Amino acid sequence: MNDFPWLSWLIFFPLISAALIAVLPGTSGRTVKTLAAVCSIAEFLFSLPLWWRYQPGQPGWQFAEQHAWLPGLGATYHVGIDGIATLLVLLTTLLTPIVVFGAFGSVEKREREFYALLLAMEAAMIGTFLSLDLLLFYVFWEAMLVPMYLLIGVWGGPRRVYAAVKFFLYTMAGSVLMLVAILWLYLHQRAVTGIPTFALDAFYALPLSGAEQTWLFLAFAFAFAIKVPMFPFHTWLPDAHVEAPTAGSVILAAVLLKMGTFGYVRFAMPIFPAASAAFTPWIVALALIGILYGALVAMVQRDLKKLVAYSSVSHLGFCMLGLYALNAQGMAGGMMTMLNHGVSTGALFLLVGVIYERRHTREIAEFGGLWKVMPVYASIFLVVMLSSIGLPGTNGFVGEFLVLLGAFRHEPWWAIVAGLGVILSAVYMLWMFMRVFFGPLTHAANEKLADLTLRERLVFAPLLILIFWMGVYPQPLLDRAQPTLDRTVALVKQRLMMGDRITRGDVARPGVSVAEAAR
Amino acid sequence: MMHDIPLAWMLALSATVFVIGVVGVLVRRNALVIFMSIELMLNAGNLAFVAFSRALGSLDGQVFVFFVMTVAAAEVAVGLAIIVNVFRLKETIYVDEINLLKG
Amino acid sequence: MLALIPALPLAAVAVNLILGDRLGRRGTAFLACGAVFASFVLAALSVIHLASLPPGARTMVADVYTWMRVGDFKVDVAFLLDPLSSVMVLVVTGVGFLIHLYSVGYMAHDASFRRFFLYLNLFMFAMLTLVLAKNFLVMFVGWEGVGLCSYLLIGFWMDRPSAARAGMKAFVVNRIGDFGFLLGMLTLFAWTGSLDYERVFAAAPIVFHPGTLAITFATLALLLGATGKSAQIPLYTWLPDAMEGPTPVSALIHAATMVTAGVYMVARCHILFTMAPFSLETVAVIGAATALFAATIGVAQNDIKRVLAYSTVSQLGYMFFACGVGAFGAGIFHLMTHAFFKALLFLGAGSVIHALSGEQDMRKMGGLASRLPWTHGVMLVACVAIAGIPPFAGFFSKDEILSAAFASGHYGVWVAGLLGAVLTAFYMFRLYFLTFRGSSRLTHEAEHHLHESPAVMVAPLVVLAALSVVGGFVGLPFQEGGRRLTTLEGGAALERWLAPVFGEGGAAGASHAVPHLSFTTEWALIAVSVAAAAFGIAMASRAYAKAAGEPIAEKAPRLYGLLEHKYWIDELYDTIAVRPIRALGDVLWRFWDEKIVDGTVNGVAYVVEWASAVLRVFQTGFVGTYALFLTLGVAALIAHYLVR
Amino acid sequence: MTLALFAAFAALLVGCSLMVILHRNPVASALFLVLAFCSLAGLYLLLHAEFVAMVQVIVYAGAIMVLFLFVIMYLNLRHDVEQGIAVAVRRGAGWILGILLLAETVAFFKGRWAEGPVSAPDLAPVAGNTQAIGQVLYTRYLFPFEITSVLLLVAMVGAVVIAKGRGPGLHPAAPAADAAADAKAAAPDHAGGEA
Repeated sequence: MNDFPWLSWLIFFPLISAALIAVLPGTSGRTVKTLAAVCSIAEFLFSLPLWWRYQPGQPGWQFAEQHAWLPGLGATYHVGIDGIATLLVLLTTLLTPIVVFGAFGSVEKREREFYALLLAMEAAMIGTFLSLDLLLFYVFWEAMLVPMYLLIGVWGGPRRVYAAVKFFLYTMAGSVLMLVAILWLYLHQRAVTGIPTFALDAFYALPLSGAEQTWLFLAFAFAFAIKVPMFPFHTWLPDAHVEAPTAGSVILAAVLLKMGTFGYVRFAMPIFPAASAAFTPWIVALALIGILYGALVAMVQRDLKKLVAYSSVSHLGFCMLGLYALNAQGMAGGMMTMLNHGVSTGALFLLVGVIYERRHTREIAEFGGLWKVMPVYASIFLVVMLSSIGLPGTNGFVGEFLVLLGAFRHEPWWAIVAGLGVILSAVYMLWMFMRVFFGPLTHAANEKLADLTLRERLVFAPLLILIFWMGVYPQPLLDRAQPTLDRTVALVKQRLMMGDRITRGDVARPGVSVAEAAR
Repeated sequence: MMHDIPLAWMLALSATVFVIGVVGVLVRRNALVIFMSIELMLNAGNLAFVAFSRALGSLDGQVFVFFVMTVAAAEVAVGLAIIVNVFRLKETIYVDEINLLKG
Repeated sequence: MLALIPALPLAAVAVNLILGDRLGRRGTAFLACGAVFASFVLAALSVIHLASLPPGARTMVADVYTWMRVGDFKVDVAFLLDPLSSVMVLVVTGVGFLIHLYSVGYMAHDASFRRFFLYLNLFMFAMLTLVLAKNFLVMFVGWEGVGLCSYLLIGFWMDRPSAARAGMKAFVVNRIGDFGFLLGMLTLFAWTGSLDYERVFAAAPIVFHPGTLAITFATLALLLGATGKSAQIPLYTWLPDAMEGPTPVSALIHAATMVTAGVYMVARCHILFTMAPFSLETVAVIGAATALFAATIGVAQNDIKRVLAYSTVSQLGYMFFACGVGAFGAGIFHLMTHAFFKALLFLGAGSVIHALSGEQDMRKMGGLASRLPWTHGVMLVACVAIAGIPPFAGFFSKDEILSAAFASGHYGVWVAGLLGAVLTAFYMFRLYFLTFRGSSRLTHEAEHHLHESPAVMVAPLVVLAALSVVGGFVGLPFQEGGRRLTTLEGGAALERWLAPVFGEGGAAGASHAVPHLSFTTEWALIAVSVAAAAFGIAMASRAYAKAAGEPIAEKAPRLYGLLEHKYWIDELYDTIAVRPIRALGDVLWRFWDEKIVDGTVNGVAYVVEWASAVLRVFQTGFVGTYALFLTLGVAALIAHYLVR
Repeated sequence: MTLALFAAFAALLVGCSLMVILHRNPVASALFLVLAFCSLAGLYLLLHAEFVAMVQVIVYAGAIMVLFLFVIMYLNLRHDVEQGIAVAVRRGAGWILGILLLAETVAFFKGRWAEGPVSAPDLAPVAGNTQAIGQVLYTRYLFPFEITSVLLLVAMVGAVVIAKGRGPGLHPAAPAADAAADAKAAAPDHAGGEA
């Protein structure tokens, strides 16, 4: 498969199948569903070889493809993959079939467009992860918004239009600023080196003065901060989640939010290392506030989805803290948190979707004592909840611990504040779990709730396996992401010669270097 | 003819007529008179064209005047048709009483 | 082979899950108890093998695989058996097995029988992982695992809201402790570059200067974790509420095994604690304070299980201040003996409750001695043991702790311990008299159903009773040849067994060995502690043997009220912590999210709307005005060119 | 001599233009406009643009003004009525703007006044102005010529459609009442004038 344009195939296959579904003559729901399922699973199988054919050690982009796109501007269709992108693409291709299966029960009206949009969004997301040309990245970045906007706007809940518009405007406001920055970079690049190109590597190498870096970094950081979402720019997330259909909010939580953090690692940090390091205190401060704020507000939510949405704010605060701890453990932790959040919060939204389908309400007060009525559902909910609060042995813990470790080595009090988040997350999750599952059956409507059907159990099976596999044996994931992360950290540090302040372990003590002594 | 009229004078005249046309458009309420003022403005333009064509010795100016005339004719035809129709609809052709296109 | 010990219960959990209800009650019972018994046998074998090794090299290690490796951070899933963890593993599997056996009888007619044993086995797995861990991270896995299982088991009877709330409270308080443990781990890693016990303890003296902020912070953080798990002063409130769970759970988790994890951790990190004198002092003070404080509350409780809960908190206090004064060995010894008689007390109380079909209030008991002979017998043995009457186990371990406290000059702690001992004896025998002696205050239908517990429940009780009696002798100073009990020198057998770990006379550890007392003071101390116990028993019998009422309530109603309401600590925590946090969350959500952030966003939208409304005014529809503006524009344009 | 003629024609042109916009009666305005066009034709003659002059007279004075007069008569308009504050304000604004524009043009010319080239030497009188224009028109400007013919066609069709009242929406009457609409349109009397 050496000359087969594999990555392009990964991007455009879902697009083709989306078009196929949209245009399909037969109108029966069944054919649309089966086709959507087959296409999404096929996409997952196509992406599987990424796992073992990607050599972590090798520098540079792998499976790179480059074709002329807008020669005038110097923008090329340039796609390639590195450690992080592999994992995130696999996360996307894994979750889409799960979401498609999950949506079989819940979506009644206009299924054809629903599945077409879902697959189109998958294509856009994979495109964003793979593109190495800034303009191409921007195109996919915007392309991603439209299907999500429609998913929320058409199949959403009562206030869906408001939520969809808010979602769109929020992200658009950020990305427009980013476009300005991209163009400025492009022009600066052309002025400095004379070759008009949008290639990422060119921008990596582009020398930028402090002031330039600061402003450009702010533009990029602002766009990605909205996407993450980081503390002050997060209010679109609860609305978008509450109003989005189950499938929409799973994909939104699991993958779309990772665009922000991915953006930081792929673009903001390597291209503007000086500014990244200079803004680290600010970003970490926002991340810490995000962790505590998300947890505190999640505690008082009455709506299940809003609670999980605010928990995402908290989790991604952890992720950002990890990324900006600027050391190997922190970055690896940030990376793992991204994947864990995708798996466990995605599963949480699916779970909330299950009871929403049965009871058509998300108010926690409406439920009580569900364990007796739906034992299987309750135990799955328990496992996913534990992974979300980071119980050792599940995937949540690995990410959380590495982030705390990285943060502690950079600045001890960061880890202490972030650690409070660990307690608060347990509080709001358990309090919710207690009100929903424990206690007597308060509402009559809850008595006859059916437990999970076989289909629904199949949907959750892969996620549960992932939760335990990533928790017990995360090494293969860490090995794949490590080289790319190290390169980014080195880039940021090397430009600034800024070592970790708390590395007594590495720093030679008087006389004896402890790391050696401890080895 | 002995020597011709200097270009500048012609342009000055054309400008004056043009301004009178503008004032006519702004001041008068009657749609028809406004129409006539527009005709005045057009002819001021023509005058300038001919003056320059004479000054620069190329006939393009005059040809252009010819085209302006056709446009003016077409415009008047359609304009008057509209005015007639508006009159039928609103019984008035006073400009400040017709605001069908209110925003 | 070592890794098999925790793996067996895990396998049982897996089988239980997979087979599900097809397993049936008998199948579940055999599977669960069998797995625990197997790991007990395995543990015993490996301990025997360990004993055969020369004293200096008594460690068995089992590396399973590398869990995480990022940059210079590497941690493997690995297990370690050394004298200290051998004691723990034997206690955990031994007592655990007995309690499993007992539970088969106790939970016989419970609806979700299978789920109970599922959780119990999961708990055993987590506890064994905690005990056998070779590095802090694997211990942390066990640490939170037992926290989770205690949450599940406390809230086992789901339809009781109080049980659910108690479960949540337990998990959250444990989580606060885990937060401390986490911070301790992070500091240790940041300074020593590893989380493996062996490396950390080797590097510690080099990296940390004794008494500096770094080591004090690390040890205090670990201490916070320990207080969370072992229910000491600041974070003890969850244990009394944990009595909501079934009694075997209270016995296993909240008496014998989980709560001792904190003591084990402190003992394991004795090198770190001895390097931070301030922390060690804190351990002693917290231990003594808890011992005394909990004992006072225990005196005024009417629920039989709550009395035992406060008794556990108090006894844990003893273990803590044993470590605090440097006598880690004595602490572990008391931990072992406590496991025996406290488990026995809980299971005995369980069989009483079982007999009275669910009645837990001592005021509705009395005169059961004759009706429940076996239970009465074992309970008497347990009460005497815990009170510290020789030759029972309690006497030896508690006496060693008190003498160590006295010897190391912690007189204040010694006095507190002594007072605690008096109170312990008092409330234990109050419990004994109220339950077994005096007139029967049973309700009619309780009277009707009264029956002795089945054999499967009584057998473990008898075994535990035997252990409570025999357990103490382990501490006796046997010389090699087992000569008569003449002098207390030469150290108890357990001391010598634990020596290689705690470094008394063993490795050149920095821990200051507890000075040996002279012969006479030793005996004097023994006499004093026995007298204290006897005094406590006398007071209790005078107060409760005959009279049915509550003498303390009559004499000091206000004091009694205070004690009965547990000094209003729960309400205090509620007001200073729980409610403000929830209010903060509300304020943040209502005010910040809805008003400020959404406000600004909607504000921007409103401004745009207002601006467009203003502009609409100019669209009058009159051609004239448009023409006017048009010419105005032209004029401005010309003016611009004129000026330029 | 030509200067005198030019001055005469210019004065006539400006006077008539002013009268067009000042006179209350639209018919008078129309007639003054005709006079203005004729003076313009004179000016064209002075500029040796005979063909354009003739066309000016024929097309403008002859065709367009006739159309104007026809419509004025058709709508039977009387004197314009110009009162009311709004009207006065607008008139005032109009005059001020006019004077402002005039001032600007004067200022514009003042700075840059130059006689400019008097006139190019006479072209060799190849053969009359008309022939020259014809030659240029049908060679270089053939394409625009064709387009203007299309434009005229469109204008005619447009005018017919609008005037007949078939225009969409403009005519409120439903098709059924078409006959009535035509009847009403045919006899508008003098409603407009008196209002």
